Amino acid sequence: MDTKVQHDSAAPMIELRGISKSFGPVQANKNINLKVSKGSIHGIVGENGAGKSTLMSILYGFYKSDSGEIYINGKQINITDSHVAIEAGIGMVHQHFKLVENFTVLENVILGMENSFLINTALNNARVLLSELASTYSLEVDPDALIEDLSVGHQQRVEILKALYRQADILILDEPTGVLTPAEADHLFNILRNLSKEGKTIILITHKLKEIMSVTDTVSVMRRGEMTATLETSKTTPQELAELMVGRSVLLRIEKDATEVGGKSLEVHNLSVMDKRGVTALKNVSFHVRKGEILGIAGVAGNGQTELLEALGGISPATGTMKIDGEEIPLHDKGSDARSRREYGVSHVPEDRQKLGLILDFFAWENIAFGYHHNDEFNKNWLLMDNRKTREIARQEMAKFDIRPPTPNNLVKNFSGGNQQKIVLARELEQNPKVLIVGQPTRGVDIGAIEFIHQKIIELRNKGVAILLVSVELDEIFSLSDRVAVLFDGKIIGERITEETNESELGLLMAGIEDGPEEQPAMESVA
Amino acid sequence: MKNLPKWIDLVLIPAINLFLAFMISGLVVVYIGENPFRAMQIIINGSLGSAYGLGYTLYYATNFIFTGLAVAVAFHARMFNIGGEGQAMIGGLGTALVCLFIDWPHWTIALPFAIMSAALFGAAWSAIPAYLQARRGSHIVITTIMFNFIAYSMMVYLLVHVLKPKGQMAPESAKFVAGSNLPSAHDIFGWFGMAFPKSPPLNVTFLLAMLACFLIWLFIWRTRMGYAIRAFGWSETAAVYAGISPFKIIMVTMLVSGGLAGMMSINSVMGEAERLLIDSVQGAGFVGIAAALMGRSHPLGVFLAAVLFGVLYQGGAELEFEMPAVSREMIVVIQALVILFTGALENLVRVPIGRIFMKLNAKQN
Amino acid sequence: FAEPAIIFDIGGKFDKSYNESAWNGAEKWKSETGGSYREIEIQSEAQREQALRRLAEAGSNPIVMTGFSFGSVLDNVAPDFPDTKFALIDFVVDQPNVKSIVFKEHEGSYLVGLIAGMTTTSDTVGFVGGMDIPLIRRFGCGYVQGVKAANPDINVIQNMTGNDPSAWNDPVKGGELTKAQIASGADVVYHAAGGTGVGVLQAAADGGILGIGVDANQNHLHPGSVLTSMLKRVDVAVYNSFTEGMDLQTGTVVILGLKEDGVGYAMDENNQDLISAEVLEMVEATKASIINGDIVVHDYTTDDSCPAS
Amino acid sequence: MDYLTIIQILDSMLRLSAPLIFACLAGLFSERSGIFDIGLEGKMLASAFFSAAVAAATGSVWLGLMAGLTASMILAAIHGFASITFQGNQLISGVAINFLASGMTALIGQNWFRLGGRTPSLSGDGRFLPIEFPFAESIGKIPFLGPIYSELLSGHTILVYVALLTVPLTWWLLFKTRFGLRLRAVGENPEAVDTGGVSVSFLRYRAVLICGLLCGLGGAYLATGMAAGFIRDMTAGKGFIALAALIFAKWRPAYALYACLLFGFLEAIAIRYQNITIEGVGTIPVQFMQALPYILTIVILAGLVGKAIPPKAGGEPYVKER
Ligand SMILES: Nc1ncnc2c1ncn2[C@@H]1O[C@H](COP(=O)(O)OP(=O)(O)OP(=O)(O)O)[C@@H](O)[C@H]1O
Ligand SMILES: Nc1ncnc2c1ncn2[C@@H]1O[C@H](COP(=O)(O)OP(=O)(O)OP(=O)(O)O)[C@@H](O)[C@H]1O
Ligand SMILES: [Mg+2]
Ligand SMILES: [Mg+2]
Repeated sequence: MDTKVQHDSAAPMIELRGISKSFGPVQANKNINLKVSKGSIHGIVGENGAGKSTLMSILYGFYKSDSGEIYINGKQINITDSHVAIEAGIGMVHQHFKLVENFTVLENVILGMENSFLINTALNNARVLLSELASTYSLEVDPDALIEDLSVGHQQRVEILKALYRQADILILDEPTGVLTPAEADHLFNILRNLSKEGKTIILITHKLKEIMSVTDTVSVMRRGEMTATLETSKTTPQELAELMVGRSVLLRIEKDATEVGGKSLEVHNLSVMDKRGVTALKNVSFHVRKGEILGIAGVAGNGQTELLEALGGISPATGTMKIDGEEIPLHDKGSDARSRREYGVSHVPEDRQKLGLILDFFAWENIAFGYHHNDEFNKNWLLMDNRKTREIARQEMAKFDIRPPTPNNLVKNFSGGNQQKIVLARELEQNPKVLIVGQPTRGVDIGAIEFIHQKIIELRNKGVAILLVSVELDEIFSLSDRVAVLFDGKIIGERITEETNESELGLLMAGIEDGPEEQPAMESVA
Repeated sequence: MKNLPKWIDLVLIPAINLFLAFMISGLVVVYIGENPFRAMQIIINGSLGSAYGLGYTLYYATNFIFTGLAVAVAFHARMFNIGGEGQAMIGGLGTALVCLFIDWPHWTIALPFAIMSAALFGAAWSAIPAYLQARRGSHIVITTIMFNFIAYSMMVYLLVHVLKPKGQMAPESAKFVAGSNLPSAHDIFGWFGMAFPKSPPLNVTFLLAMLACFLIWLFIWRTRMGYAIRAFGWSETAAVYAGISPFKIIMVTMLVSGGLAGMMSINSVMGEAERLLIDSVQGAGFVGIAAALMGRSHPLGVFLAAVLFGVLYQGGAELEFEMPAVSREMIVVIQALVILFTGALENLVRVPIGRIFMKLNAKQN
Repeated sequence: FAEPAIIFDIGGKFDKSYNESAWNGAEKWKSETGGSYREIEIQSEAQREQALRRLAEAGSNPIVMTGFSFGSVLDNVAPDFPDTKFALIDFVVDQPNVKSIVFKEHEGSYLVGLIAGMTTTSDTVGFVGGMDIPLIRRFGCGYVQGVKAANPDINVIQNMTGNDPSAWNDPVKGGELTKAQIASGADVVYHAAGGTGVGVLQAAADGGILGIGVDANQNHLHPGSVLTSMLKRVDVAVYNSFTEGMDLQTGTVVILGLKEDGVGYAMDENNQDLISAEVLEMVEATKASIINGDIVVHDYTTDDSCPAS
Repeated sequence: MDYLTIIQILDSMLRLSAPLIFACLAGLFSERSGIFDIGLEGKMLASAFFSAAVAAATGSVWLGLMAGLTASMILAAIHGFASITFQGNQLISGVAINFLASGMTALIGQNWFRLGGRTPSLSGDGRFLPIEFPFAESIGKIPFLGPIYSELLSGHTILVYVALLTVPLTWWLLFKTRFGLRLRAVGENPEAVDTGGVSVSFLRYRAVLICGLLCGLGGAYLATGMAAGFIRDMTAGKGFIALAALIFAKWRPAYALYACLLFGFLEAIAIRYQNITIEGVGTIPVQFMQALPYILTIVILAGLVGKAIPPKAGGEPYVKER
């Protein structure tokens, strides 16, 4: 590990000059200049599709820039591929992890850096190094675990370990906290601070301005492929950054008026679910959501949120009872699939838009009917679907949800993540559901879009829909939900009225520290 | 690269690829000591230049359309049905049973029943692989390969021991009843007072094949089931999220696929041979794979690819006839090169063409 | 003067079987007379009729074709070309301008069976067929009858290669079948399996037993290891048809058996040490009996059954 | 079934499995790297032809083997060219290679030897001969274990032993070496390899060429080890059976061995027991016995083997920029 004197500010550690890159007709980066000094933490913010990931991938040699120069430590380097970047001491933690899922942690760490023909030595060396790093930076992770068995937080640690194993002096992190819980994120930032103290230069891409403010030294803003500003973090504010990004002022926290809550719309009793490995992932969970109410489900990822959503959405079998407006709906028999759930008026915005919510290779208009393709509005007659009408509906909904570009005849995979999320929301919210279940609605989405999505969810609540919101973002839970329940180890460990609780209390619950039994009646009293 | 105008994508690039394939084939022709240009001319003229040649070309194409559609439909649900060969063979059995034992008064009555029977038998032959895939996750590629071999054995048994008239030498069924004989192109043109040569086996099934192309297009792109099949093909997890049952999709898709393959026998068994032969499919199931892949699983593409293969079959036969040095293996080589260049190596042409086009575009702007 | 023509069946002219034999006959005619002929190897069922008509329209005469599968097609086509003469090998078509030529493969097979039966020391012999179709059963049945005539206690192991078209081109499987027969005690193996038979004879030679060739004289393939070959003179039939040319006697059925020298067994320098004078004598005597009708070899295809097994 | 018969069936199983093992492991390398290959059949066929042709012409089976390997690897390179460099459809490319090999071998064969695409029969040094183990004769007399040594293990051509050795070698290469680690990674997630600074294309080319090499060994074994010469289309679907075995084996070397041995065993049984008469039922049709291996395969697949999950990145070309 190299521990040079920090802030040796003669030449910037990283300098980009006039970087441009286009993908076919899309110009992702336009003439970008950037300097980052050694040992600093530099933040980059920008809307979805602004070109942040592209720029970093160019720095890392994953993409080749069309023009421009890169200087590392004052020396111009022609980064033709990632190999050159690694040699130059650059490490990158990608937005979408580049890990081999059925490999162990060790195998992933040494991949590409095995040093000899047989991998045994490398595995042993890596094992030693990993335990050293674990103690130096508290980056613990089981070296023999398979990636697919690790939580995303741990997977991310593996990515960081990979970079450190390669002795990176420069560490690029692309939206590292998008999938982390607040505690995990804090942990990560501590690690980053330690690394920067040791002289490592860090570039951090994030949508969360709070993180920028708390951890970075300097920050750049990207907009539509251009670098619009580079500022010292201490001399700017979240508001200013948000405006620079979006080009208008943004509400960082949604206004929400109290609404009249109605009767119980969604009731769940003793819901239990086995996960794919046959482990009980949800144990006798009971709760209800009233009309015009948002119940937030908080918790550290992996405590049963996914199973809860999939059970309610009719994707996976479950036991227990589920009632909509007092009518019991079947949970387990064959008819109780996702299709019948929709027919009962349950709309479901899934956690993972790419794996569940969308067919990436379908056009936007086809996705607008997805799951509702049996509905009359999308069909001409008993046999044929009505594509023209579906396209028209899609056009309207896309306009209403400000989806860019607003063209239904566009493959969904060509939309940015934020806009993909809006397509899912447009589809599910426009079905006039009785009950809406939402998982991580703003994961990886820029602040402009977050504002919009939050507004839409509140609007639906105000219309009297019962909403179940699952999110690992406490901010989101606090700004949207009326009540919040915390899932821990497959059980609801406590419920609070949002206005009567705070982050630290929820934080304790999320860590599994249970509250006294007297809380339960307090909740009933809201009714 | 993806924003090339349609005509470049659909016409120019395939044309150049085809040209390249023929160029290389030409070298092989030169290798065996013949004139490649004359060979080319014989292939084109022999297959498309006369009603006679066209009659054969389209007859072969009809076979490949059915087997190609069969593979294509399965592809949409991301399943690779290698079993077209066996399904078509068993479909032939279905056709034969209908045409052997019922004294049909007229082909118009026999045909619908034969179609149903052929499709039913073909579908039945794909049902077990489909079920095993849907319920047990047994890989459809293995099971359909195995079912091809089982079909061969079953056909030999049935023809030799059951369907063959006693004392007959050839392991084939008796001739079908006269009432089941389908009108050939010669007959059909005759009804309208037009002339068409008598020998080409092209028959009314070709119209059926075109209809099948249209119906499959409608099925895949216009019905809910087709929508569900495509969704499932792109992403099984998303399909489940949307309430689409994988079991239902796998079963329906494979039954349709097997049914289509089975219907090939309407053309070859009922339309041409008018009896069940021991190998009535003759590799059409495998050519169907190539046709589906080259046609990008789109019925129109499958149709065009099937006609292309028809051209190669018929043109190849003419070539063999006109050029004694050319053997039938030569035709197989040409087919291989056509598949390679138009199917697998298309980027060889697409990338440079795309670049040229982009440059031209940039200049214009 | 019209060119003669020949159409080969789907197996192709190099099938190591009757198509190849036919081709040899045509080539012999070509080299002897200096004449030329046209040929087509069909690749699909639909091409049977196409090839026939193409040749007839082009004025080829006579047109010879090999294989029973041409029967029904020729029945349709022949009336359309009354001036063309056709010769069909292996099947009978009743048309005035068709000469049908069929062989009594069972008689030839009987003789090689007899030789096998008299040669075996293990009292076990084998037969490898290509596919379980009547034609091949006819070979097998004649062979078994011959073996049993030598000694009714001899055990005949009969195997078929497979059911898909590769059954005729699978020397590996042919070899493996032969090895299994050897392991079961067979010391003479007769094949009627086209290209697969190459593997049969090879495995027999490698295994130190004797093989019996078919159709053409295959004794030279492994001198000293091929006991004899059952000759089916398709080559002669083709040669004669080409030679007769326009004088081809049509409207007739020619049945070529031992008597007509249409079938037989091969003796040459490669196998003369394998067959003793005593055996030869017996075989010749039997041949005479068959020719004069004292011995009737049962033809499997007449009733789809075999009296001996 | 007596003991010796069992030994003989197992002996036959080994011979019949060897080409499958080669082809199956060939497919394993290719598919583990993310390149699907249904052209195993074609590559084997090409190698079978060229090995036999060159062995016939030179009288040296080793030269023949070299030629066979070269031919098979050239086809593999074409497959790589189409599916790696030009990001073409791997299935189409595989189909084309099967057609190409089938046509070309017969065409060239006819042109060279005028034997209808057949090569002359090989003899002497022109073919691989069985290797008798030392003292096979005398050890064979030891009861029980003797026949295993003398009948089952001894008396195969060298390529059978090579095939058996290739299995642990493949395992070692795949799981113990840098190359194997990267190879497995590139089939699962090529981006992980790419961002690790390793060339995806080069890695895949190597995998595809190894695939060609092994197919070449399989083909050469068919023509110069099992048979003694080439006959057109003599691979008779073995490439497809190997593909089935590969899926059966879930892309793992040891399982691949078991799957191929199983297929070989079933075929050996079917060859041995074609004519079975069951008391009261009569003779079972030979066609049923011939279909039995395929039926049993399906039964075993459905009954014992769970879902086979192919390498994740398999079949898709690696495209960085859409
Ligand atoms: N591999 C690619 N091929 C084609 N276009 C791409 C590719 N990667 C990115 N793009 C396009 O380039 C533009 C910039 O994308 P990029 O991923 O850099 O944005 P980003 O700022 O990282 O957005 P986000 O915040 O959503 O991660 C987008 O329009 C995107 O669609
Ligand atoms: N509400 C439902 N929940 C689950 N499965 C259903 C439901 N409705 C229908 N199905 C299943 O779907 C089958 C019919 O599905 P299909 O894909 O044809 O769509 P459909 O909308 O029912 O068609 P149509 O409405 O035109 O009859 C039925 O036989 C039934 O098994
Ligand atoms: Mg990004
Ligand atoms: Mg319906």
